[in-house]
Amino acid sequence: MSKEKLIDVKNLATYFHTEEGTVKAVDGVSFEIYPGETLGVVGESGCGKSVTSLSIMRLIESPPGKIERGEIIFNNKDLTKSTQKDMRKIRGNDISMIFQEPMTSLNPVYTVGDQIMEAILIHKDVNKKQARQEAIDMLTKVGIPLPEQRVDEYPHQLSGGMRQRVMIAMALSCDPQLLIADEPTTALDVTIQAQILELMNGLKDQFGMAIMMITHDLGVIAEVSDRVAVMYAGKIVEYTDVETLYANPKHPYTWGLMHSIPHIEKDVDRLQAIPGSVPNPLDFPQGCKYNTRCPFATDKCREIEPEIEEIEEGHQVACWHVDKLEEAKAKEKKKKEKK
Amino acid sequence: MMSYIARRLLILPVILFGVSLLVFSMLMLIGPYKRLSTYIKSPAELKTANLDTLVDKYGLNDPFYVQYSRWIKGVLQGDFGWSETAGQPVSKAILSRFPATLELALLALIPVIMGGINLGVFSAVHHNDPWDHITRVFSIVGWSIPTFVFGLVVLMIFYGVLGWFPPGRLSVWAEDIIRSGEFIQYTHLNVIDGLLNGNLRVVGDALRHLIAPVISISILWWAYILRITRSSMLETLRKDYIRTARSKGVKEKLVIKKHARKNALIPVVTVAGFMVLGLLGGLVITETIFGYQGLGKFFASAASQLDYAAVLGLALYFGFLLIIINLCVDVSYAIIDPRIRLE
Amino acid sequence: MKKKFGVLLLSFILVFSLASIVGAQEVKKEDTFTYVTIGNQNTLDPHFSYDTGSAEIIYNVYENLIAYQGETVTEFVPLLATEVPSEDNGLIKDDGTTYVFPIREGVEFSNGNPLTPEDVKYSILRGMINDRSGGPIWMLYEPLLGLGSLQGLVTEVIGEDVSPADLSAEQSAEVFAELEKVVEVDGNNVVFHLQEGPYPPFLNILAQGASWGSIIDKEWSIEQGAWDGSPETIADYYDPAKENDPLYAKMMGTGPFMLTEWVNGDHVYLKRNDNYWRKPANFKTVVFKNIDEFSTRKLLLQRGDADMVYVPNQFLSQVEEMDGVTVTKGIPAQQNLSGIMNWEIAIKGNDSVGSGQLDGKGIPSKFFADKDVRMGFINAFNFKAFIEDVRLGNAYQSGGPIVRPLLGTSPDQPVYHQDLEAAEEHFKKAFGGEVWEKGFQLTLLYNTGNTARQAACDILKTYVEGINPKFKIDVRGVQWSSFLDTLLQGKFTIGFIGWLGDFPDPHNWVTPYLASDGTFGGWKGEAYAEWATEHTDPLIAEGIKTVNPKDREEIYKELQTLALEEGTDLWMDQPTGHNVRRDWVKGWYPNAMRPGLDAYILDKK
Amino acid sequence: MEWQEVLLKLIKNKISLFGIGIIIFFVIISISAPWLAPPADPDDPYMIPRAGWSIQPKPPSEDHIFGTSEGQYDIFYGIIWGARTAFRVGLIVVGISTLIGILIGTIAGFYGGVIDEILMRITDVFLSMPFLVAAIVLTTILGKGLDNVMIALVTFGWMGTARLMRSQVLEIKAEEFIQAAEALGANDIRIIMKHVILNTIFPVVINASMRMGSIVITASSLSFLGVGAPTGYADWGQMISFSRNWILGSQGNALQFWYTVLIPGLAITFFCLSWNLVGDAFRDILDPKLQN
Repeated sequence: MSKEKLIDVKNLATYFHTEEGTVKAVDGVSFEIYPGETLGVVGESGCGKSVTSLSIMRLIESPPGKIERGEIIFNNKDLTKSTQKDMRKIRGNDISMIFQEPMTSLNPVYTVGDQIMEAILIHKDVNKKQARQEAIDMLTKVGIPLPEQRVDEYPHQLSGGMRQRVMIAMALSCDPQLLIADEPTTALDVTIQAQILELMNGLKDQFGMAIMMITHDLGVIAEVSDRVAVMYAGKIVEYTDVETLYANPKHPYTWGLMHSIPHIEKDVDRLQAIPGSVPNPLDFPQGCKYNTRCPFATDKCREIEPEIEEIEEGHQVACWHVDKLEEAKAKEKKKKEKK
Repeated sequence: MMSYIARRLLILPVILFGVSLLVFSMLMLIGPYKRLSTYIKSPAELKTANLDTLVDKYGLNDPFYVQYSRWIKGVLQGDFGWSETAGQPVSKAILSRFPATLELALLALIPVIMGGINLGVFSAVHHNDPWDHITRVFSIVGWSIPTFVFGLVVLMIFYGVLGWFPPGRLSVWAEDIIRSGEFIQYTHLNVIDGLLNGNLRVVGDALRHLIAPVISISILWWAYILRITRSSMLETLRKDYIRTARSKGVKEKLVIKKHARKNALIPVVTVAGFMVLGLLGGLVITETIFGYQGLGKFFASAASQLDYAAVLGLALYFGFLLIIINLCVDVSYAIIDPRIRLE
Repeated sequence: MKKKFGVLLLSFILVFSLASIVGAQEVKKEDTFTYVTIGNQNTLDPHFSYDTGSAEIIYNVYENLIAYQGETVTEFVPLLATEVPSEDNGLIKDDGTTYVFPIREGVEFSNGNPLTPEDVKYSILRGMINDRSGGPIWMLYEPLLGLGSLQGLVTEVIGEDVSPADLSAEQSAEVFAELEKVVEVDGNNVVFHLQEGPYPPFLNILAQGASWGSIIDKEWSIEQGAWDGSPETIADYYDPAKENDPLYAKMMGTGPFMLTEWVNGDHVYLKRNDNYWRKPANFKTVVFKNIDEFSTRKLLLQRGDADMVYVPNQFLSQVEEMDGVTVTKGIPAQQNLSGIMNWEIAIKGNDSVGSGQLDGKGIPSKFFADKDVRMGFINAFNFKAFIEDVRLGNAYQSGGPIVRPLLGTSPDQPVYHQDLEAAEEHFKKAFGGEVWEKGFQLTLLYNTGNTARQAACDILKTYVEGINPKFKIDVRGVQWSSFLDTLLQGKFTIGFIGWLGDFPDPHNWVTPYLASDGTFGGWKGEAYAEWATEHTDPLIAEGIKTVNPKDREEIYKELQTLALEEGTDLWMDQPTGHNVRRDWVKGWYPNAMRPGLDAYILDKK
Repeated sequence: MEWQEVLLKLIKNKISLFGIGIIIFFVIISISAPWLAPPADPDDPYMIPRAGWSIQPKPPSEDHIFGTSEGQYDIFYGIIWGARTAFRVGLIVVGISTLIGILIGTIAGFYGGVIDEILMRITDVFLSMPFLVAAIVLTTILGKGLDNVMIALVTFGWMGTARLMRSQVLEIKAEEFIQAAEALGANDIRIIMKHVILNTIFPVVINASMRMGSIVITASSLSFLGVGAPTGYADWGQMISFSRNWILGSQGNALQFWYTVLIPGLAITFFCLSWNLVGDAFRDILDPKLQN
């Protein structure tokens, strides 16, 4: 693709310095998003997805968190070097965000209208009345019935799905270039999930924005993403377009995840197929961080950490034993065929 | 909301009835002759006092319900009985002392609420700064010092050593001014009356007498409100909607003032009722230490002399105040929190 | 936010410092006298008042027929009378049963009403009709009618079971006829007829300082709703409840000051009576402040806000070295403290006597009826430590119930001394040796807040327990109500209690302590009553009927010696009084019978 | 969270460790009181021996290292035995009132309806009097004595726990497993014991530990006002009341009697501080909302 990159994250590292030690939540992550596309970021909880997104927004609580190194180039500007004042102009205006918990992400003591209007009043040169009208328009766009009435209601009067629609309305109210959606559907019922994803897909086209879709759910990724970054323990372990990933995963972790794709019909929201658990971020293993759970791990994996490299065009993987995975895939294929 | 207030107001007499019954039954634990001691000031009086006649005269030996209904009948007619300690009818004694206590309580509470909350917010926003550590130490130590210890130390330092803040309510010369006839007592709150009359000397004198008891009584509640606000604010600052607000590009100052503080205040308001309850108790000690003629001191002496009409009257009065204050707390709670208001 | 705090803090400091500066500019007024004391006033009605708090206000507003001269309590000067009756001037007649008081002319009450002999008669009769339960009016009944109260008179005239409150109009008139016999207006004189023979301290009973002898304005009093002067209405005015007493909060006297404001327990304001029949007082305003905290009073004195303050004995040392303050100590006061020994303790339901038997775990009812037990306790008590440490030396040791300088006492009178060997000997003899062998256990009570009584209990405990390890004494502080209750019910073992003199005569001291039906003696049970009927009652009766002071002195000496040698009670001490005032207060002199402040004699210039 | 884990965290936390240290210090003092300050009368060790009868306090000396207060009560003795008094009052009052609160709260919450309404109205009545005021009334009536103080504090000290317990029970009751247990026909007491109490005990325990300090303060306030412990009883509040008349010292030497108020004042402040520190840390550990 030769289009201009909308955002270019280079070697981003965000650490948390706590009393117990340093947590390397994000440790050298690079990716880019082009205008109008959707990048999926997938991984188990605690892998650094959310910290990556909050780093882009520069909303990491500091202390204890700190962006240690790397660049986030957005509109030719390195966001890691921006002042908070500059960031405030970008937040909600150029880059917006929606969060996992619609139930708690809205302020309970203000009406939804007030909260949508707040963003509009900050970023647009309009008066209160116009802002209110825009808020109502936004509510209509996100498919909330009776928007004139809803605009004066408080969050607790709305259902979870409605609240997420309000969040989306709020995020899109200033026509952002990038929308970061951090697990936007996780807390919702399965049927509502589908509706929200559909809405987001629709709005993406309507607003012509890019989306960074953060989720642990490969099913969601499959539905909305153009390209995918798979994260594990603060690093991207595989990075390619969505078709390639599904057809030909190269990293054992991705492969493990594939085996546990929850079908939308089945309400399985945790990835349990991979044995073992995510290592303690205070005490990452030496070498490849996946070595404690990887069926193909060798001594090399336990000693030296693999860097992410492009093994095919548009397909980056960080693994010493891509070949072993291929063997395993072949075996599996044979098994299936026998059946 | 209105129906909620109405319901609470309707239940008020029931609670007050319960309070009076409770206090009355406690007082009935004392034998009639012991209760008679209220009326006997010195052994000399025993020479001519016919104790049995006195017991009959005051009906001290009547059955519980007779004594209680006699009392309650009086109360319904506005007669709370005669206070031996005050040498006045109970209602008059209470009303005449109430402004003093109100003045003290207001001067203690307003800075506590304004200052304590701001300090708590400040401390939470500057989490883990040296300033935060200082306020944390202050809050936990302030909460641990008994009022009477602190009051005595304040008295020792500010009066004994420095001679600044004398005990009592007014100096004798200031009382002269107040009772001179040219000074109009609009509110009976000396500070306000002094201002209204344009007499700054009276204002100054009233303040001088108020400062030490105000400090002693409010240190505890500074610590308390600060602590509650701080932890509530810390909790609120971690809330998702704060992140949402920031992600919208709201200024940090506004995030704290508009989004965080209002939410953080909800638990603070709920404990404010508790604070008033504790404050009423603290008044008893503070007013006693500083010789401040208010309801607290009146109560302490009435209780120690078993002046049961006064004790009953004061208990009812405190109960009444408390319920009204709690009602106000609930209303302001609802004003802040739409989840309560719209229920 | 920091800036706002700074502003807030700064403004607070500003207000406070401003307050301190402005507040410090007080003015010391020469025409105002401020006396800061404790407690409150029970009433302002002179016939109801029986407490010093009330009496000192009444003292400055009302006047009596005569007053004490200077510091003495035995010499008089005329006040509303023009002459002090005596046998020499012929105004005491008929062997001391008739007293004639010529009434001063030209005296006005502060409302302008002239003082007449009728007012004097009304005052006496109103007091006798009022006769409130527990009040002081027995002091009028006893000399005038030989009775204790109006109830006594009604019983005599009408019959046993009639209360004065139930008298019909006719009965009332009948009783009133008897009452009227005692006081009569004769021209410009008022004549008292003592119905039951002479009563030597009668003049003391009427002298200034005795509020029941105050002269009130008949016309004004009737207007206020006090006794209407009719013979038929005794029932309506007998023993009023304090709060219904029309003169409870109102005053109208002939004295140098008038009442302006009374907030009970807080302050009384008096202003000068410019129409006073003598030279008007030096102060325009007299302020009585009631502040119970000593530290506050002390500071008011130190800063000169108070001209005179009440200082409890134990804190005298804190004001003695103060600059600009005069302390007068060692004023003989009409009060004492004694340990009343209960000769026959009510055992039933009494937790002060343990098992109630002489088994080492309690004491029997008549424990203190045994003279050896009493003498054991008395000899064990450390009188020296009590007077030196507890009283800080400001007390005389008692030699019996009568206080100095009254008849029957002398500075070198015999007193008790601690003698632990004697105590041991007495305990060994007590109950035929049983007390020593088995031991005992008892509880001493004191009313809390009274440190002297508590110290007395602790001293007794320390030394008695030291004599024999089988002797056990618990000391327990209880509220005044409970303390009084145990005294009244005869449940106390040794009760430490004091008597405050009503009038300076030994009769007022031997009666409560030694008479079989005395205020204190009456608590000590049948065992004591029997003894007292035989030994003390006749002497007491003789003492009050004897007019010759020499003969009286012998009788009271005998009573004093009897009480001391028999060890009827633990005779302890007579604390002396003291006065603390600023140096600028001039003209002050002590008088043991003055209830408190006499603002008329003072000056600040 | 398991008890062991909670304890471990309490010890790891510097602040609570400081608090625990002070508590242990006071425990040691209380236990070794008979050796630190041998009582004059072993039957009645709580009565402070008097070193004389004089009213004026005497400054620290060799015989009385903390000096003597008004009435020559040895301050050192009072502090040492007063620690026992503080523990006794605190533990007994908090223990009993918490039990009563649990009982009433559980009954009200579990049965609901009329029982709940009645119990809660009674609670309201008790809550309508300021704690200290109510305690003063009752101790005055019952008379001086530590037992009476404890009775009064228990009588007016259970309502907070009852309300807390009730709301906890209501919350738990709404949860499905209780309804399931009911459907299975488990009897009331077993349901209460097994599910409700086990699930609600932690907040109650936090509440109880936070109340230790304030109960001891209230008890000593009563003694300070002269309605609590008997005169001469080893009680910190009373020792401070002995200092009241000496607060202002003498002219030119305002701090002359500092030891009468500061020494017992520090003892009681440190005692309460320790419990508040531990209670605070305890709450931080057990309250998931405050976890980072």
